[in-house]
Amino acid sequence: MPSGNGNNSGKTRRRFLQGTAATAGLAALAPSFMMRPRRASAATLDDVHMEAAKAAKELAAGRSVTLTIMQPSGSLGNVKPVADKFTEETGIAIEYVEVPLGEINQKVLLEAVSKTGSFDIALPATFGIPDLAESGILVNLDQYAAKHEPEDMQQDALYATGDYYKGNLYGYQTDGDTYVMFYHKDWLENADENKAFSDKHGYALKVPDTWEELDAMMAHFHRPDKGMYGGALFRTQFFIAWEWWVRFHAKGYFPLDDDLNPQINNDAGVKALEELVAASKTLYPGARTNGLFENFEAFGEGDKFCNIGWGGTQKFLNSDKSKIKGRMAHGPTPGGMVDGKLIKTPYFNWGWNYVVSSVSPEPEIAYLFTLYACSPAMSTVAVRDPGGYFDPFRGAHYKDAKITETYSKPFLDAHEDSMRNSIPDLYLKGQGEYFDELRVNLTAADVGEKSPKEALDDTAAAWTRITRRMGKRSQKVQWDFLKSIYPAGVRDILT
Amino acid sequence: MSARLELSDLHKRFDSVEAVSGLSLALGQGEFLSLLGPSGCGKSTTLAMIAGFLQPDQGDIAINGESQLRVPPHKRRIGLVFQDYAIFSRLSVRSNLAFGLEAQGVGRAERQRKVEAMAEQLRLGHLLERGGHSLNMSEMQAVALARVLITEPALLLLDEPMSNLDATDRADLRGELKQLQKSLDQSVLYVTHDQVEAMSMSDRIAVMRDGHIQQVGSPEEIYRRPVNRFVAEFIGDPPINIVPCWVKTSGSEICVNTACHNDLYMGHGDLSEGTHWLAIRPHVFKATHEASENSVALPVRFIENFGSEHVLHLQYGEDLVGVVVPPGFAEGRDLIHVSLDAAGVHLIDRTSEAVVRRRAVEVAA
Amino acid sequence: MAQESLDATAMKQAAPPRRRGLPFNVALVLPAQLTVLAVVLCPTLIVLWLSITDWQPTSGVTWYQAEPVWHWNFYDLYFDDRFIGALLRTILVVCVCVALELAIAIGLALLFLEEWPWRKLAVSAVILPMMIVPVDAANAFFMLFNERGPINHIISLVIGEAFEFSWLADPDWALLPIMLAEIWQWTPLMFLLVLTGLMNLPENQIRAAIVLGASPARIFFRVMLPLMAPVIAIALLVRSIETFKIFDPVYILTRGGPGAATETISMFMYNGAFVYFRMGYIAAAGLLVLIVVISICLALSKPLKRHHG
Amino acid sequence: MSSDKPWLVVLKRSAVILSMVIAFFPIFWLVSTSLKPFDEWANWPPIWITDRPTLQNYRIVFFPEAAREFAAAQEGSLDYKVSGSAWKSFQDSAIISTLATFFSVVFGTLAAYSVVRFRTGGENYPFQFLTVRMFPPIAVVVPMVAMFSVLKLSDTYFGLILAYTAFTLPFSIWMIRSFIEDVPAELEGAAMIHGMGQFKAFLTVTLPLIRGGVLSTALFIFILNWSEFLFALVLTSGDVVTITIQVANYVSASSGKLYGVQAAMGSVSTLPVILFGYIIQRHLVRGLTFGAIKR
Repeated sequence: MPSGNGNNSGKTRRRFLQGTAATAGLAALAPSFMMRPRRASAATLDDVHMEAAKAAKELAAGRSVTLTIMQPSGSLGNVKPVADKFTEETGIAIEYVEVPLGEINQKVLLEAVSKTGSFDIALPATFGIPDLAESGILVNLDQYAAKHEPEDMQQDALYATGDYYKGNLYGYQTDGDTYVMFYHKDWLENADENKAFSDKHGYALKVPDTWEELDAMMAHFHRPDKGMYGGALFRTQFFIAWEWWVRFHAKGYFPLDDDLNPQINNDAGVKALEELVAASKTLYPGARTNGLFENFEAFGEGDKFCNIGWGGTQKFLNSDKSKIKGRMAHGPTPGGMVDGKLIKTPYFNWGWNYVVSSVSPEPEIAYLFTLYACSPAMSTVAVRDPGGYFDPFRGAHYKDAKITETYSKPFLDAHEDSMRNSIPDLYLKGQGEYFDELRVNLTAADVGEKSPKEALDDTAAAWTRITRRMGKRSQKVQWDFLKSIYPAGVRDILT
Repeated sequence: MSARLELSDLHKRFDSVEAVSGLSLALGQGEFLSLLGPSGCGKSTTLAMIAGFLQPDQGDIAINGESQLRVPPHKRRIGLVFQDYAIFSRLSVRSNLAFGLEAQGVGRAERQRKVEAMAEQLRLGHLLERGGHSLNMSEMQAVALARVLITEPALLLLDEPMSNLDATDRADLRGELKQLQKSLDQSVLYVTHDQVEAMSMSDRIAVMRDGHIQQVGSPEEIYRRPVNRFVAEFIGDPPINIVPCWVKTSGSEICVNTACHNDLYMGHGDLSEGTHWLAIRPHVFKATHEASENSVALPVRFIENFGSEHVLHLQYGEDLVGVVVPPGFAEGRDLIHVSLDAAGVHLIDRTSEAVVRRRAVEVAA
Repeated sequence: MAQESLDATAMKQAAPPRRRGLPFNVALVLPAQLTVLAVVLCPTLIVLWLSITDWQPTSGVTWYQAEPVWHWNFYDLYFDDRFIGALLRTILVVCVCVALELAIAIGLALLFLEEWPWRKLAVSAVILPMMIVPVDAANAFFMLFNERGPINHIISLVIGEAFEFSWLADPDWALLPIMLAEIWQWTPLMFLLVLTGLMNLPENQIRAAIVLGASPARIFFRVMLPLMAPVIAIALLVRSIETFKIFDPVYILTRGGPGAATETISMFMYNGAFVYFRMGYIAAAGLLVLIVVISICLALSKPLKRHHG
Repeated sequence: MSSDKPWLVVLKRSAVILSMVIAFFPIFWLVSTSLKPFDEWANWPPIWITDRPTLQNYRIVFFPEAAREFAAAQEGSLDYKVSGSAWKSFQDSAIISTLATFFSVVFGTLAAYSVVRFRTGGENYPFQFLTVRMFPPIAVVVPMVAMFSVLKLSDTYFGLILAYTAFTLPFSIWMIRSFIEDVPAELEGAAMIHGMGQFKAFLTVTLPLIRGGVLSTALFIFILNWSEFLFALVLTSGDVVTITIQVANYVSASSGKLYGVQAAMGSVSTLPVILFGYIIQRHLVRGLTFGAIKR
């Protein structure tokens, strides 16, 4: 694949086909995926919402249909405006069930056991889709997509990697939750600082390209005695793995090899962890204990050089509550030099995804709603809600005036760039177990209970056990698939 | 070692009830004094004040002449046996006995020796290893007694110690207790409502009622010369007979008629004319089969058999009176002739209920 | 039938109850018995089955079709540090909480034993914590131990510099707020039990000890405490059982985190079953816990039996 | 017993006051937080008593419109966002708790009567019920989820009512048993001599005598049901929402919780429990020790 094509990551399916051709091991999987019926849909991206509403209205004709959406509490602002429009156009009523946002994946999975039919549509976090798909609670959307989805629906989405599992469509990404970096622009542009820094390191201050540069800059600015801190990166257990994930990928490795043996404890992994632990010394005092809210509030004080976060972080920092509003530079997460080439590995680590319950009596109508809600026109309405969770994930969103006002243009540029090239989370069955194991061990290394090598060896051993328990053959099918849909520029470099 | 106790003008009030009012009493060294009265008369309150659980509102408690009001209970050198014995139910008998010594800091060997000796003395040896909760009442009583005696108290307070025992145990214990007290020369304040216990063991008895001491005296005195109707009625078994009488006076000489006996001359005394009471012990009636000069024939209503003696209940005017006779005396008879010796009766003032003091006694003509 | 049951003891000794009467008394216990069977026995049987399978909803099969793995769940549990850790941690929490609850309760009860003005009202005030919905109580403690909460504020005021420690995020300290919440909420119960026991003590035994010259400490340890033994045994038993099940405060305060630093057995099983959805594995853990708890309880239930007998 | 030294009295009184302060403090904080405006929830230093008391948090709990207004006003604070009314959770909790209490007490009374007067099942039979309470609920929750999925009881009133009834039966049986034991069987005997059937004698003679006890048991069990969390957490998935679930729902993202709203919900939801708790204060000890310790 030619690199530099910004629209790559959207062309998931096409890329997968190419990947399939290249990977003999996938031959067994390929047919079911490739033999999908040709699209029958006449809808285009621009009118998909109208077509979806029309189709839903026809399906529900003469009946009183109600759809229930299970959503993380707090996302009503994103969902309701769209749902109201849907109801208006189709006469299909929509009801909501809210669950705490940390628990929605569990609740959806529990439905696979209890089959209460308490929802038709759910909004789980994307990384849980493999588990949900395997549990049988998700409807394989391929047949409906073939019928209703316009040709370029998924290509237009900047990140659709998480929508597929083992080559089948299970949901629509509706939230652009990629990691973005925040920098203190005044400090970056300060002439004295620039001089001092370049004298020492041989290059000027800038939005860093690599983690080495970022670590150097954080160390440079970290002067606690003067009330200046290098960074506000996360060090709580819940967040710590994400930063390491980026640092590790930036060193040029996949977390697993083709045989699903963990590579995380190789030299690069250990180095990445050592650097992460070293960087902990240049963070503000609350880093080890502060969660998201405290984190962006802390960065909002304006006395820290950099921060990491999502769209929500920017919404706060760009509000009047923040002292650093308008004084920020943004960039994707730093990358690394692999074989003399710069590799950037922005990371998509959360994000809400519309899925359809297999217990739903109206799976097709439910699907049509998700299609409707994720259409460019409607998703713009959803993302517009200033208090909501949904961050931009389609090109159209970045052109919307209201959205631009909320996030600011510089941020959106960095965000869009990141979205297009984001590496995925470990979308395997048991993702939670793999990641929790990683989190616990990284924290242990960060607080000095284990050496980085020990921590990663322990993680790798646990991963091997988890893989065995999950069924290695099944996991390999998905891993091969997942690797094939890594952003092309990244996939080619990683080993 | 044994002590004197003086109570002077003690008062204790609970809410609206004056439990003890103006109680004064002295207990000599080595004396066995019973505080006798019906339940609720204030004797337990008095005891609690002596022991130090209650602070009197007024008055003083002195042991060997020293006021105890500011002395905490355990420093008063008092031994106290509770009505329910208060055996430490979770401790063995041995530990119960040793408890006081332990608290006083007596050494282990000494403790051991004293416990064995005390157990020997009260014949408790076989109980020593038993748990406090496993004892029967008389065993508890003995252990409770041993438990206080072992600390050699200056004053022993016994609070109805026999009320939970059955009759034979009581009879046995009365003798033993008295003997023990004598041999130890122990000062004892014995609180009871049972006149038999008080009469049989005490050197002196203090009869108490409604917070007041009614009379203090030797058992003999209390029995022979009760000061008022209450004491007369409370002491004596079978109980004293109280019948109405009509008093005529000439000067200070008193002449009494009852429903059945007339012209009983009671000697000199202060009493108004009119209706008063006569208190007559059942022994004072003289019962005969034949009529005599000043006897009256009274119909027999029923007979109580006490084995060694019988009590005849005879119709006496509107009342029934009890008369003690030998067994078999009234066998098959409807009428018994009864005469009355005025010297043996007590004349009770109807208004004050006090026994009228008579200066000289003349036998009725 | 009727005549026989007039006197319970007579009834007990009565020769085989007449057939006609038997169904009636059995019918009376039937609704209760059936409910218990439905909600306890059936699940227990299911647990037996699940514990030998590796049922995971993520494998897409229903539970009765799950693949048996026989003893392997138990084998894995034996080597599962997290399970063993949770078990030991739970025992620690039970020991610490119950012991402290008892100690504080005894102290408080002694304070409240004497009569003083407003005593009854004060008792009512002190037992307020046990009246609170546990989830709400846990929430209150979450706020108290927040890094910006009043506990840190008080500490700041005492030490004279800003103290913003995140209790719940620190693996070494996160268990403390949980235990404090538990102790705060349930000491009142222990207090009521002990107070009831103390007030029902035979007063004369204490007076006897006083007159015999025993010091307050001696009276307490030699006389009162032994007398309180059955009450304390019951209190300890009841509280230990309840504390062993501790879930609400852990869930609200930390969810067992950070890592597994505050994972009690209930939290471990919740996480295993409803976060990782390792149902078979957790069923096996549940079975082990059931066996342990029931055998301990049967051994310890004697005091209850004695009191009722 | 003996008169204390003054300093000792002062010490004792201080200890009592301290214990009362500790008992009240978390509740004070809950109520105080529930009255704070948004920007004071996580203030540093924390605000002990707000100068600007507001009922906004309570409005957010009960009125979805207020919640949405609030969310809209807090631009940029995506984590502080709620919707939906807590009314439903009060309604659901009331229905479930009441019915479960009713069944538990009725079944418990019948069983207790049978156990006391007929010695049904022998000496050890009642202990069988007690073991139910010793079960860690979490150990039966997994199979219950499995069972409920087959019986279609997940996320229904009936499912929770069944679970609550079973798990409170030990309390109702043992408590009511201890109340019945306090009433001499001879009283029923007297009624039976007049030709009354035994069960009728129980209903007309004994039951009225232990009415207070049964009522206390009912309130006690209602409190347990109202406060229950684990079963509700696992056996519901959105259709049925109990108050404890609602409280836990006011949690947002990884960052934190909606302190003020949560405090408001907490204060309101715990009120009935406090009220009932004090009504049956006399019987709390008996209840929590399965009738073993009576007053």
